[in-house]
Amino acid sequence: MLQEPLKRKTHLSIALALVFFFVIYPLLVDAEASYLVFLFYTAFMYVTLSQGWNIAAGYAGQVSLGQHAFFGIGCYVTAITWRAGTAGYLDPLAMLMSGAGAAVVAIVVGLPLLAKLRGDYFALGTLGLGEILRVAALNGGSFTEGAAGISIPSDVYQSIKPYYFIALLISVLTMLSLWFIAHSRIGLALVAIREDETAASANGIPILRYKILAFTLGAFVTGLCGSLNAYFVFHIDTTGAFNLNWVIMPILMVILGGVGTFVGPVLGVFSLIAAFELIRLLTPQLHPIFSGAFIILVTLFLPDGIMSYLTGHKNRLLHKLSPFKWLALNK
Amino acid sequence: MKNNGKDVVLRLEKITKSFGGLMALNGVDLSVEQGQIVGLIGPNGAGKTTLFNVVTSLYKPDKGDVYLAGKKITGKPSHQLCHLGISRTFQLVKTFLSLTAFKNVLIGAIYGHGMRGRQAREEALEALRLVGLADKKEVVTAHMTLSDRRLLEVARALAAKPLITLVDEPMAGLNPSEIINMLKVIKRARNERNVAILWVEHKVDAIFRLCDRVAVLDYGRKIAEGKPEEIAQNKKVIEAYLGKPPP
Amino acid sequence: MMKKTTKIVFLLTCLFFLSSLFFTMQQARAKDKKEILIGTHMPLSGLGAFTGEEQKWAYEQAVADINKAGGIYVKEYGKKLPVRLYEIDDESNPTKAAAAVERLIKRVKVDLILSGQVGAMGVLPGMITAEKYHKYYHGAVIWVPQFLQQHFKYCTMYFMDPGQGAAMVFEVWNSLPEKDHPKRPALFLEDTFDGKTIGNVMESLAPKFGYKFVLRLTMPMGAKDFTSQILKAKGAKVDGIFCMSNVPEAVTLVRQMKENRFSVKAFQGFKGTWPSNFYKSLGKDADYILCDGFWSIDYPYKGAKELGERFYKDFGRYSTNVGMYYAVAQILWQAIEKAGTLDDLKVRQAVLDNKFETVNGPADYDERGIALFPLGDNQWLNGKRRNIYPFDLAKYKIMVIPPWDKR
Amino acid sequence: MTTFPSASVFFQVLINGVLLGCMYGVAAIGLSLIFGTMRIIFLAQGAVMILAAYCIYWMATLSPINPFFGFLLILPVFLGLGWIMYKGLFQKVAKAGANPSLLLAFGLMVLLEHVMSLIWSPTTRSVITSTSTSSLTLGSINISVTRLIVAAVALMATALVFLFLKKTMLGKAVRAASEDMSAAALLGISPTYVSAVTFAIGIALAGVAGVAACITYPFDPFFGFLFSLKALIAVAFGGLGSVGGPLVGGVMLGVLESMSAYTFSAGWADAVAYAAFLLILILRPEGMLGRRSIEKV
Repeated sequence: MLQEPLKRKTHLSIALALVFFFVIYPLLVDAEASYLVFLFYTAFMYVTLSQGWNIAAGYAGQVSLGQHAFFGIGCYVTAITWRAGTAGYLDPLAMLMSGAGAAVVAIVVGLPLLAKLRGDYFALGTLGLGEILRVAALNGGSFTEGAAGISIPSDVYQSIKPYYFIALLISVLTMLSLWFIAHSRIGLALVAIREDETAASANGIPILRYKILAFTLGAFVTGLCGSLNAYFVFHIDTTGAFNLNWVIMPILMVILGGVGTFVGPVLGVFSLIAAFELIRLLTPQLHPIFSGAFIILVTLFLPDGIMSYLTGHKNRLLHKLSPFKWLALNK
Repeated sequence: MKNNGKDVVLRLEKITKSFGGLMALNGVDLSVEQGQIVGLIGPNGAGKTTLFNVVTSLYKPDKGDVYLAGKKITGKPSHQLCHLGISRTFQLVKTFLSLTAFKNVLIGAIYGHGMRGRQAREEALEALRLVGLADKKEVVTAHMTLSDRRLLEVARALAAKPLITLVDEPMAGLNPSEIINMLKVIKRARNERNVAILWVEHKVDAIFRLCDRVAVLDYGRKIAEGKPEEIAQNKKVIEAYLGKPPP
Repeated sequence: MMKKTTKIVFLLTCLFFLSSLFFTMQQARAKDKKEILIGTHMPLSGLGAFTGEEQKWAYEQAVADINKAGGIYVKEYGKKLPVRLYEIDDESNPTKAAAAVERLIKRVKVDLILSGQVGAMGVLPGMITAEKYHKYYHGAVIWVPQFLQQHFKYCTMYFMDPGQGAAMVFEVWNSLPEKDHPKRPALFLEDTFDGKTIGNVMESLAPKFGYKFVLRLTMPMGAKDFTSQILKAKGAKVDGIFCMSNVPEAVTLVRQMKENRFSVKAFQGFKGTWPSNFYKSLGKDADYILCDGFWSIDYPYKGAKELGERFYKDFGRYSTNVGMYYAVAQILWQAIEKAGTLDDLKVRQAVLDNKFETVNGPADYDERGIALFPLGDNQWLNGKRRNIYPFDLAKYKIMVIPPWDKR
Repeated sequence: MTTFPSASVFFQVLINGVLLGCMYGVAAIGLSLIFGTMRIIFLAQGAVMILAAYCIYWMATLSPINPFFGFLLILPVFLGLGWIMYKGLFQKVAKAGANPSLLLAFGLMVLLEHVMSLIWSPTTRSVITSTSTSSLTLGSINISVTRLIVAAVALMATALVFLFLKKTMLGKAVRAASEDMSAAALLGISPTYVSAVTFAIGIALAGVAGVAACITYPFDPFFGFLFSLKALIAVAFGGLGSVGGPLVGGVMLGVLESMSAYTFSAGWADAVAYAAFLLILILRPEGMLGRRSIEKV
């Protein structure tokens, strides 16, 4: 108890130092030619995606397998408004609209799903959502340009720096809002819902409202990432936008780092990216095999994630209670 | 609504609830006054917990209504009931395992009653003190004993500043000294807070020692209601518990 | 509790991972050029993997062949430089294809990039990334409209001519005896850009050759059952099929046609019917089916026959593809020599300005950076693809498909 | 919208849907069993299926053994494989909870897919059997023999799992454990033994599904994942944890897909299936055959 303010201070200064490093790094090197700058940009994106999943799944216990739906919506909203000329290049308004679009879908779909489904059924339901949207975009006629996808000429591209800083900004803002939520009454309610929905409800927590809040917030930041991705790749089609990659990778990173923790997912993102890069470097041809083996080894020796390894306390109960607890308790 | 000069806090009218073909509750009437401890006893499967779940809207009754302070509240969502003044504990303890004792109770204060900031924290501490857990407030619930968790649930329920608290077998799994402590806590809660308590219990002697009134359920029906000493003499009750005496 | 030493070991490992990233960055481009580093990304796993395998082989042959000849003479360095190929698997994923090109340019620091595969799944994201960093991307396998949309200044493309391809189908059908012309043909198209593009061209060209498609049916990628489509076609008395799909879908379609006793006079497949695994999967049931070919071992161009035989030696089967990939590399080698430098824009200009001889015939790029080559047509019989088009080069003539019960 | 021109076309589409659904069902049974014990979506199921498919492919190309024999051969081999997988990998991780097991399954999937792609190359393969394209004709309706065999296998697998769970001692232990692991432990059943057995059976059933898939469809190393995604939907359709659920769910999914492909458009068939799935989930969250669980408090 007494240590806490001190601890908080060191944590804060570490965080500030890291952010400072990331801010100046592209200014110190030749950003356009630096592979590391691109890698960091990717990492920031995954930090946001991971925390977007973590807030609903890790904190509130609502495991979504439909994050790629929100990512795809973000991509398409940006691409469509951009093509129509209502939004420009790297337009903050279009990015907000993309996030909002994802959030609206999260609310509309989340209301019935979160009210009715729990645990695995909710996870499967969200998986279905992603697939429905993918097929819809594929058959969307001239609105989504179907399988052809929407192409925007890439000659507006100037530098990777704006992407880098926007991704950094989004991830920092996501982290900040997550921190404030986790340390506020909302965070308390989310954890209570994860631990025991019945007890949470009996203690006056409007569980549906908070579940939707967490789910929607996660969808919003995921949509933002989708939007930035659309600006980065200049061509949006169903394979790229609604790729299952956008849901599997963040989940892996969060589990690797530590589900329901604040710093864990960040560690997960950086160590997974670093490990995959290293494996690619050492064995360019066989890297998927080694990447698979790496994941297996990590789970065998670090089953509770990096965070619990570092902090030293393995909270087994937390794991038992996290995402899939519902059926285990109610069969 | 007055009853013998005291306010009636909770009133159940002809509550009926069945699962499939099984009649779990059959036209149960019951009322609890302010500051009163009412015991609810009955053999296994008599419908005690079902009655609790109907009151807290986990189940919707087939027939009948629930009134809180004279206002009809049947079927309102659980969390609204908590705001209106009904809090509860659970037979299978439901604390938030990864949170500390203090935060568990804080949830009761914040979400159960709508307090904020310092007020909520003070109320949580006060509730913890009342049940005697003040020195364990920073302990993560997962590491607590069953007895402490049961006390914690009571504290959480009280932190919501309810008109009535429903306690569901708070003594199950406790040893004799822990039971004595729990009895003290319940008594203290009533005395200090003037809160009404509806109490389901298996341990009949505990109920008889503390309750102002006792109601007995058997096969979903209320077979008796009255002062503890009357109930102890009631033939029907003895039959329900011990079976019919041989003729 | 955690042992302190293991914790330290763990932290050190993390540190090692991170620091290794920094170290790998420091590969500056040597002033003294010893080799030409060509990067490429290919779908070696995932959906497009079956095409990546042949592409990889063809590129590696092209590199080995030019190095056997001592490399490419680059005037700027005043000597012949050997070529080294750096390959990355893009896993048939557009995002990974873009990341692969980032890696090629920024970490491997390649001089030039050879094309990836499968249009929007690999080539387009690759080209866009190359364009961002002003790196020349010598492309193939992408449709013209997709290529043009992006106003590329650092990319070129080499692919089949869809108009000629569509015309070929009708010309082949018309070479059948009058009574055997498909009167009520139908389109079976996968729900990709490939399917859509070629379907549109087919429909718009059909009247010119006296055809009209009575049905246009969708075959979703990865679908397991096409009975519904077959029943619809059967109901519409369809007697000729044009099918654009991948191998598994094409195989399933033919199997289910037989199961449902649905016979047609002509079955022209694109993309899904040429791989030898199409025949292996169906056996005799694949007989008489037509398949397109980007290339043929029978082409009279220099090196074509030798390349095809080399492929047969390595894989025990014939390819209708490798010549096209080999040609892509051949064009780049010649262009580098003509440009006399490895400068991106100058090499591209050399590609645009010159005419090239390849195993796939002559290649001539227009001012937009596009070169198209004609498609060939083959008919399966007894496990062999018999070349039936172009008519002037073909040794065989198309045969009508006998109904299932008469085979 | 296309309407059915005749009753026979309607029945033809219906029967095809049922047969396609049996294929999903066969893949779903193993998935559902593994889910019952480990509470995870076993992502590697598809890869395991394809591993079995390659084994059969090898057997059929290198030896004169009839591929249908594969059903008998694969069962013991994959039972052993599943046992080893559980003992070597999952037993340790399962203790740590569902999340790491999910991660492990994903790692296994990536590893298997790429090892297979290395050994057998990523080109499409298929197994030709004596019944590959033969069909029975009933009036004007054609029924694929291979798919009929698959349907029979699906029924048999479901029946066997049912008999195992209801009639054998071990099966009863499995059921007890899947209802409540800790209660089962109190009854003297070793939870790890039960889990290992169930997992091994699940893998064996994935192997059987692989054989069924490879005699019906051409496949490649990456074919399994999308297939198991459909199987997953089938499991949820039928109700997690019920024995007949996967088959019923699979058949429903298959019929829905082929009906919508005929009447609506093949391009939308997947979306229609998923939308119906969402709707059913919302209306009947426990699936078609699942029991509505009453929450204990």
